[in-house]
Amino acid sequence: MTKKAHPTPMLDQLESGPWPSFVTGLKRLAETKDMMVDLLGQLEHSYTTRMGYWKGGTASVIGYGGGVIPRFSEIASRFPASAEFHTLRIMPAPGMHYDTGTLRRFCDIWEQYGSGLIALHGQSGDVMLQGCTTDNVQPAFDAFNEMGFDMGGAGPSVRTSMSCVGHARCEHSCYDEGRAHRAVLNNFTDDLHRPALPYKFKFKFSVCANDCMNSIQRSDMAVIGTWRDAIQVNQTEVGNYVKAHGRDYVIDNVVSRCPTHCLKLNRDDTLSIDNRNCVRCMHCINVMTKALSPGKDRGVTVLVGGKRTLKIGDLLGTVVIPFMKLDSDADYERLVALARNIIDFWAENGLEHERCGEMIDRIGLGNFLEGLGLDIDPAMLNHPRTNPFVRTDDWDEEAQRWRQRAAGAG
Amino acid sequence: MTKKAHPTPMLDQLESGPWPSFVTGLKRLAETKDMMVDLLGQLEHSYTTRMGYWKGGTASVIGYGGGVIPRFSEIASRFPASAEFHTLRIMPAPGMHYDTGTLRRFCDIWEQYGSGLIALHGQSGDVMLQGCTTDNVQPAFDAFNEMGFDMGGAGPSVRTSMSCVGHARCEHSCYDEGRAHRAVLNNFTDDLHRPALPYKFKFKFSVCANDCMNSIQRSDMAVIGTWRDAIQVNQTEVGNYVKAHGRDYVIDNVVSRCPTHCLKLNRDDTLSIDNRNCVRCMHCINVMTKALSPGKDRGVTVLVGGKRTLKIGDLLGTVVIPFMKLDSDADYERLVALARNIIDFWAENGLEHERCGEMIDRIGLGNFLEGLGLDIDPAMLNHPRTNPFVRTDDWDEEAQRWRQRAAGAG
Amino acid sequence: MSNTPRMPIESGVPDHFQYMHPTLRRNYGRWAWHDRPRPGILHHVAESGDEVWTVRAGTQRQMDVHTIRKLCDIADEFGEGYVRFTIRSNIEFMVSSPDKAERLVGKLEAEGFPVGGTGNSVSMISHTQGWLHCDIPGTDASGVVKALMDELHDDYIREDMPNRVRLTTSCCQINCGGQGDIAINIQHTKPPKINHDLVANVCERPSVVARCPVAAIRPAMVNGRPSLEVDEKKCICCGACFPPCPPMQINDPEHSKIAIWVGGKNSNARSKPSFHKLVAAGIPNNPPRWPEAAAVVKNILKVYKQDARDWERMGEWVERIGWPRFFELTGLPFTKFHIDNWRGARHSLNASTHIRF
Amino acid sequence: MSNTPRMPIESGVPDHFQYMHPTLRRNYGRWAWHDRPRPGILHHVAESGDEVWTVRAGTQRQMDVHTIRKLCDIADEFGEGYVRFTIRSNIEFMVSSPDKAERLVGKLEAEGFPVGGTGNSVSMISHTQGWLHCDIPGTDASGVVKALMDELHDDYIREDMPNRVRLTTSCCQINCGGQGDIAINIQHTKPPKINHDLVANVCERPSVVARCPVAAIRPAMVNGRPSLEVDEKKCICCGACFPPCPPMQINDPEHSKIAIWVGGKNSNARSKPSFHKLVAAGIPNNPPRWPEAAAVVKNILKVYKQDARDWERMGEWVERIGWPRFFELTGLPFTKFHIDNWRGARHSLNASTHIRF
Ligand code: SRM
Ligand code: SRM
Ligand code: SRM
Ligand code: SRM
Ligand code: SF4
Ligand code: SF4
Ligand code: SF4
Ligand code: SF4
Ligand code: SF4
Ligand code: SF4
Ligand code: SF4
Ligand code: SF4
Repeated sequence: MTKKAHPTPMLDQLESGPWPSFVTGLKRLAETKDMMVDLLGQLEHSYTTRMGYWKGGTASVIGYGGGVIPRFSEIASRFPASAEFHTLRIMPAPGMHYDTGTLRRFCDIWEQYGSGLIALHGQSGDVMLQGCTTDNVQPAFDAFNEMGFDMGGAGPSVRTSMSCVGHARCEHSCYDEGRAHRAVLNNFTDDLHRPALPYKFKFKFSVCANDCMNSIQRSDMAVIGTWRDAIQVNQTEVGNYVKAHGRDYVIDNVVSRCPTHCLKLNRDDTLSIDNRNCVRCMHCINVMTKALSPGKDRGVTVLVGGKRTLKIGDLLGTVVIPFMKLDSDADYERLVALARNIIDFWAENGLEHERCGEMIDRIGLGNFLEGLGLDIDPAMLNHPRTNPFVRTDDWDEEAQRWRQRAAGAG
Repeated sequence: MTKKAHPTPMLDQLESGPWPSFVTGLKRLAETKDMMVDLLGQLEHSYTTRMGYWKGGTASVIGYGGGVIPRFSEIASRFPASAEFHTLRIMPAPGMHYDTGTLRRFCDIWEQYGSGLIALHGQSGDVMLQGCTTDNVQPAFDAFNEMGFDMGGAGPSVRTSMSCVGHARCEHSCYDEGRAHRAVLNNFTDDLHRPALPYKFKFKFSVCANDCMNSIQRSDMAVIGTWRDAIQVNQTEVGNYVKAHGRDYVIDNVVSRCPTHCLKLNRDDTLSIDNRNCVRCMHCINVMTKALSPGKDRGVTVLVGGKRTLKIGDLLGTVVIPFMKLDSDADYERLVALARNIIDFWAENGLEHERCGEMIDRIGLGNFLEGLGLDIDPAMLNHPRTNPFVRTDDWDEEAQRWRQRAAGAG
Repeated sequence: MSNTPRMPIESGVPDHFQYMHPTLRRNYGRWAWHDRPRPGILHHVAESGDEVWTVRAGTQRQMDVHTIRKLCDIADEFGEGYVRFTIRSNIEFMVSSPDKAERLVGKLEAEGFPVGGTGNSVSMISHTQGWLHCDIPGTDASGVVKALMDELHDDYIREDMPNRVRLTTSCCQINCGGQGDIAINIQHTKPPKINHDLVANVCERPSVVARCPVAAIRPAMVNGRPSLEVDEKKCICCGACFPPCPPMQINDPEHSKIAIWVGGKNSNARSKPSFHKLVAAGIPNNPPRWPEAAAVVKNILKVYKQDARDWERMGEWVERIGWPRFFELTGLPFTKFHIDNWRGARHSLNASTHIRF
Repeated sequence: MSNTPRMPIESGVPDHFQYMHPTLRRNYGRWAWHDRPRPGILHHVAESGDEVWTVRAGTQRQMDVHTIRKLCDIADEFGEGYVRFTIRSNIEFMVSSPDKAERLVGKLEAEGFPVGGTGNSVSMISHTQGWLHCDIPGTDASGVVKALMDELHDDYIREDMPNRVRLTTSCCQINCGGQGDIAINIQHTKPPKINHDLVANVCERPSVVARCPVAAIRPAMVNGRPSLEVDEKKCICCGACFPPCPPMQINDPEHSKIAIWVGGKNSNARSKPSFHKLVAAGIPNNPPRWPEAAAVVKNILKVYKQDARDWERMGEWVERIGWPRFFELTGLPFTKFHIDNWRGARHSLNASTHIRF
């Protein structure tokens, strides 16, 4: 038996229509929770006045600095039961896999301590437990923590990460997302739980260049699967595909759409690939899933610096490691070391509230790479500089370095 | 009988080899001119010390402020005869056409008053009469002026212009370069001869998109020929071309090279063109000169803001008029008015030593167009903005303006 | 009950195998190929020959426990007790046979969960917080998403777009929703109204000043108390000053409008990733159903569907036909606001004679 | 002899018809097509059926009157008394018959004027002033051009490049020579050495300060007199401060080096115009024949000729094979200096996984 519902004529209009209605869900919760009665009241008020009424504050759990998003109502006098409406961020497993038992347990805990409203998932990949009083934050967290789940990131810290379904269910996958995701993130739990960086830092793991995790755009460090050798071709399946769809379809949709024109459909319905010019874009493999697959010599490309709009404009990550293997323990340690190295450099050189990408834009990629001791590579560029505004007096030393590397490689 | 030649062991090495030698030319002049004896001496000294030894100063003709590039030697004590070595810039006719009589007259005058060294032509398109004493600048100019030639530009002024061979000898030409060049330049003789602008301003006239005058890169206002209707196709000649070169050659070199993929070589060896998507790049016409030509409804695209490197980096001109006709007297007046309008706006809003393109980069193309009262057009962009950093509170008025124009056009 | 506080077990990201469908676990890293028997169903085949059918369904993302339990009931009764969620808050049920998958589809639809979001569909919109929870929103997120997905339901359950379409929303210019084929974002149109009485107490003035992209903010004394001043000529109404200083009221029921962006792309397939571009702004922020924004989105989708070729993403299609044609076909007005004037704007200008007539 | 000074006749640009070959005048604006019977000869046919053959020959540009007169003699005796010059200082003789053209070719070659520069040749290098006349040059122009054209003579008289190749030189970073398929430009490598005794007399200090792209110059008192100071950490050695203030000695016999740039394109054919990109620097400024610079240029041309396809301009070829391959094929070292760090540098970075291995 809860307090009387506020009239919500506007929200009510969002109960109709074919898409599942969050309003209906909120109302169902309101049947047993005063907090949700007033939450609905405040939300309706926002709809009418077209203004938000939450403000920040502080709420956290013992031992951690972040992970809770505190919300206090600016109109608590009118909606006292939802005066506090904090969110806990909990990190799911890589790929967001669940058995129903786990989800049911989430529900039970959150019904006990919170509003009963759960977002699956936030844009950074957290389970978002939305709507908690300050007092219940600790017990709620403890219960999830006992289940084997840990707090996600918030504030100027390493953030919760995301990895695609990858190895678990995708034939395009070029490395083990679960292992990479956990190896990296679980080496940064301290930086994740105790915000002390210039700003947020996000990792994302897409296991091929389709980048289902939007990692280039939305993460400070994107780890993307790729391969070095030739695309694997099953010519029989190519033939079947051509039979099924016709040569014209294959030419218009596969051959002609290759960005570097390295595909040729031969007269005998086999496919030739100029792998030297293939830029591993995935398109042909995407279209002919049975006939083509990534090569056998797989690994990752690492890009750094993606973020959204404020304050210098949107940034995409750019290549800092064209290719590295990700098989052996040593490989995974190298990946973690790289991440550590990048975060340390940024922590030292980044200004307050300056993302890693903004710092790179300010100091230049060259200096960033030099600072990290990473080898430069023309694959990191669309093209070399078009302006002479650079001081080149130690050209010869730099040229020598390249020649030595080239010799070493050769 | 002239003074004894200085030893020029370094320059002497530039007399051998298949390319015509300027050194041999200089020496020939030195046989009769002390000025050139010492000029060779100073030049040899530059070659040995790898330094230049000219400084600026003042030299001009009565009635004009610019057009002469004054040069005084910093080492006149050692090379007194070339202590003054000024250059006069004289504007040739559009397309740089000459009868031999005119060139011979140039030689006679310059032999009389100057060093006898003439550069045909400077990178801005001037006849450069190089090597003149301060005293002889006036009589030399007077003689050229009497011939019907006028002084070129120098300093912060409208500069000498260039137009391609165009109508005179090129089947690609889409407007009358001679008329446009003279209509515009001869309306700015005052701004050309009496430097009073923030910086230099250059016009260039390329009569098709091949831009043989480098106008996009090297001029503040580029006038480039184009067409609005369909490419003219002579299918018989297409057939002949295909017969001569083979279908594969045509597909690889014409069809596949169309930037917007609007060409199709039909089974019957005729060519279909999707003119709606043709971006008038000229390539197919360049390859099949007999079979294809620009459409009949010709005119010009105008781009503004090209310049070289200092101080913000190289700039290319960008589109401010996607298309305008250039046939009637009124059309030519419109072109002149546009030029006047642009120069006036820049003269008012440009900073000292700021080129028009640098100003546009500083204030934004939108403000520039608004200041000129020019209609905006999506053809002026590669793509709309990717950032939200703009104040849009009068969106509705702007949208209305567009709708009215669209309605008007329709 | 002891009084020593419980310290967290800093376990980090949990092992995913423990929650993973057995077939997925068994064939981890050994999948051979996939196809889509029908919209909403993915069929993956492993090198071992094992097969798995995945049924994808839409959710409201902000779910009440009852909805989640209902999904669990469905998973237990019609599925095999294992699910996963996608980056777009769709739920995926993994099962071992096509008919199980079919039955799942029936049940999900019966329970009001649309099945689709696969292949060349319009998938669920990436969704942010808005009025429900955020402290700085210009609009709602859940409501915008619900209203739009109602309109786009048919495009979600079908696969008849030229390529996948990925929509995003953002309730402020911070853009938590990210880049999308179509993005529906708040665009403020007036400088912040400053509540001078509060600035002194709640704002660290230097850091607020530092947030402004155009250095339009300067410290000032206002009726005797330290406050801030905004140069309204410079201000680009981005709202960056608001999070660190709530008295810089950027949100406005009237002047916080909606802008629509087109052509964002994250994948590296064919073309490189690209940012979305502004196509429409000044759209009223009109709860509960934002009909004006929905109309613009549906119109763009209609034109894309008609004019684009197979596999062309929204931005790739516009690249091919050119932006002038985009504005022509959609009938959207082109304004001076579309012309970039931010740093590096010159890269967005047409420095060529390549023009379609 | 009167004493009233003669005022100029402000006649502006003269009418071109008076100097134009009659066939060109007659068919002005009515040309139908052209072909190239052989390198160095263009054959244009008018709608009227009139034909004209054009023979193109190289000159040193900086010509003594004797050379010009010789060319006039040739034009009168073997041609038809009309010539024109191209933007690249080649001279063109127009004649009315193919055999006249052939005889002209013979005579020109006999007199030491190479015939060519047409079609897919390496044409004459666009040429600036240098030590011969400019007040700020880091090197010579005429000498560099002569030395290079001697080396490239065969590529000038043949048409066996994939497409035309247009070279430019610039004797300082101002770049009067402009963009080119290959550009050979001075690149200073040390900040200016300031002659403090002179600054006060010859320089307007504020305008010098204003010229610096990186605000590295500040006014200062040096041994009691007003002068300027350069922050050598900031200075990018561009030389912009030198023209307005000659005491800012940027030129240095040792440290003014030569840089080579590739991929500039002005035409709109196929691809849009593009800027040239830095490929090599630190090359000694080595008169009289600049062998090190010539070697780099010839090597690039060799690789381009071998690897590019018909109609691919230098930059278009590199776009197709990718920059990593360019450095691999030419063997040129890739350094941190190739990575742009100027405004908008991010546009030059690879924000994708598109990589060739
Ligand atoms: C909850 C969430 C939206 C959602 O409903 O899914 C969210 C909500 C907020 N974001 Fe976000 N962001 C969320 C994912 C993102 C993403 C997407 C991503 O991570 O892939 C981005 C774009 C990527 C990026 O990091 O740039 C994102 C870019 C931002 C930014 C801009 C950061 C920047 O460098 O430009 C801010 C502002 C800031 O941090 O100062 C921000 C700030 C915020 C704040 C904390 C607003 C604030 O400053 O007070 C929001 C709290 C809302 C609330 O009350 O819970 N949020 N935010 C997402 C996190 C849920 C989760 O943990 O899973
Ligand atoms: C003579 C010439 C080179 C040549 O040998 O052909 C030349 C020579 C000079 N140029 Fe130039 N420029 C010449 C064409 C160009 C071009 C090419 C063009 O016009 O198409 C450009 C690039 C296009 C442009 O305008 O940006 C050019 C861009 C410059 C600049 C850079 C302007 C800028 O905005 O970045 C300067 C520096 C300045 O003006 O402050 C400059 C300055 C100079 C000065 C006046 C050096 C100085 O500041 O004292 C040089 C005088 C040399 C001399 O002693 O005669 N010159 N200059 C060309 C003019 C000859 C003629 O009148 O026909
Ligand atoms: C489940 C999910 C990954 C996850 O762990 O969550 C996923 C799964 C698959 N993606 Fe994805 N993608 C998923 C989000 C994305 C995203 C991110 C996003 O939606 O914001 C992208 C980037 C979109 C963009 O560029 O903005 C993405 C770009 C792709 C592409 C490239 C499409 C293209 O041509 O640009 C492919 C290739 C294809 O579809 O052929 C792909 C292909 C696939 C395949 C076919 C991979 C496979 O073989 O299993 C999976 C089924 C796709 C389908 O729906 O038909 N996936 N995929 C995500 C489902 C989102 C959803 O519920 O709608
Ligand atoms: C004479 C001249 C114009 C003038 O009035 O001076 C000229 C004349 C012609 N040009 Fe040009 N171009 C001339 C400089 C240029 C330039 C500017 C330059 O050299 O710096 C360009 C831009 C180069 C660049 O992009 O950097 C230029 C880009 C073209 C193109 C486009 C080539 C391409 O594919 O990018 C064509 C089309 C073609 O060749 O098929 C062209 C075509 C032509 C044609 C065939 C036009 C015609 O039908 O008559 C003329 C003979 C070309 C030939 O040499 O075979 N012309 N042409 C110039 C001769 C320069 C020289 O002596 O070498
Ligand atoms: S990113 Fe690649 S590997 Fe990961 S799910 Fe998408 S397609 Fe599969
Ligand atoms: S992966 Fe992309 S680049 Fe490579 S061959 Fe296939 S389509 Fe071409
Ligand atoms: S620009 Fe065009 S019209 Fe002018 S000469 Fe070159 S090809 Fe001919
Ligand atoms: S002119 Fe250029 S764009 Fe137009 S059809 Fe020919 S090749 Fe294509
Ligand atoms: S987009 Fe803005 S308003 Fe919406 S959740 Fe993110 S920060 Fe809050
Ligand atoms: S809204 Fe943006 S631009 Fe305006 S004052 Fe605030 S931060 Fe500066
Ligand atoms: S490039 Fe520099 S040095 Fe050479 S002529 Fe031009 S201004 Fe003088
Ligand atoms: S050389 Fe260039 S960067 Fe250095 S001080 Fe002079 S103007 Fe500034």
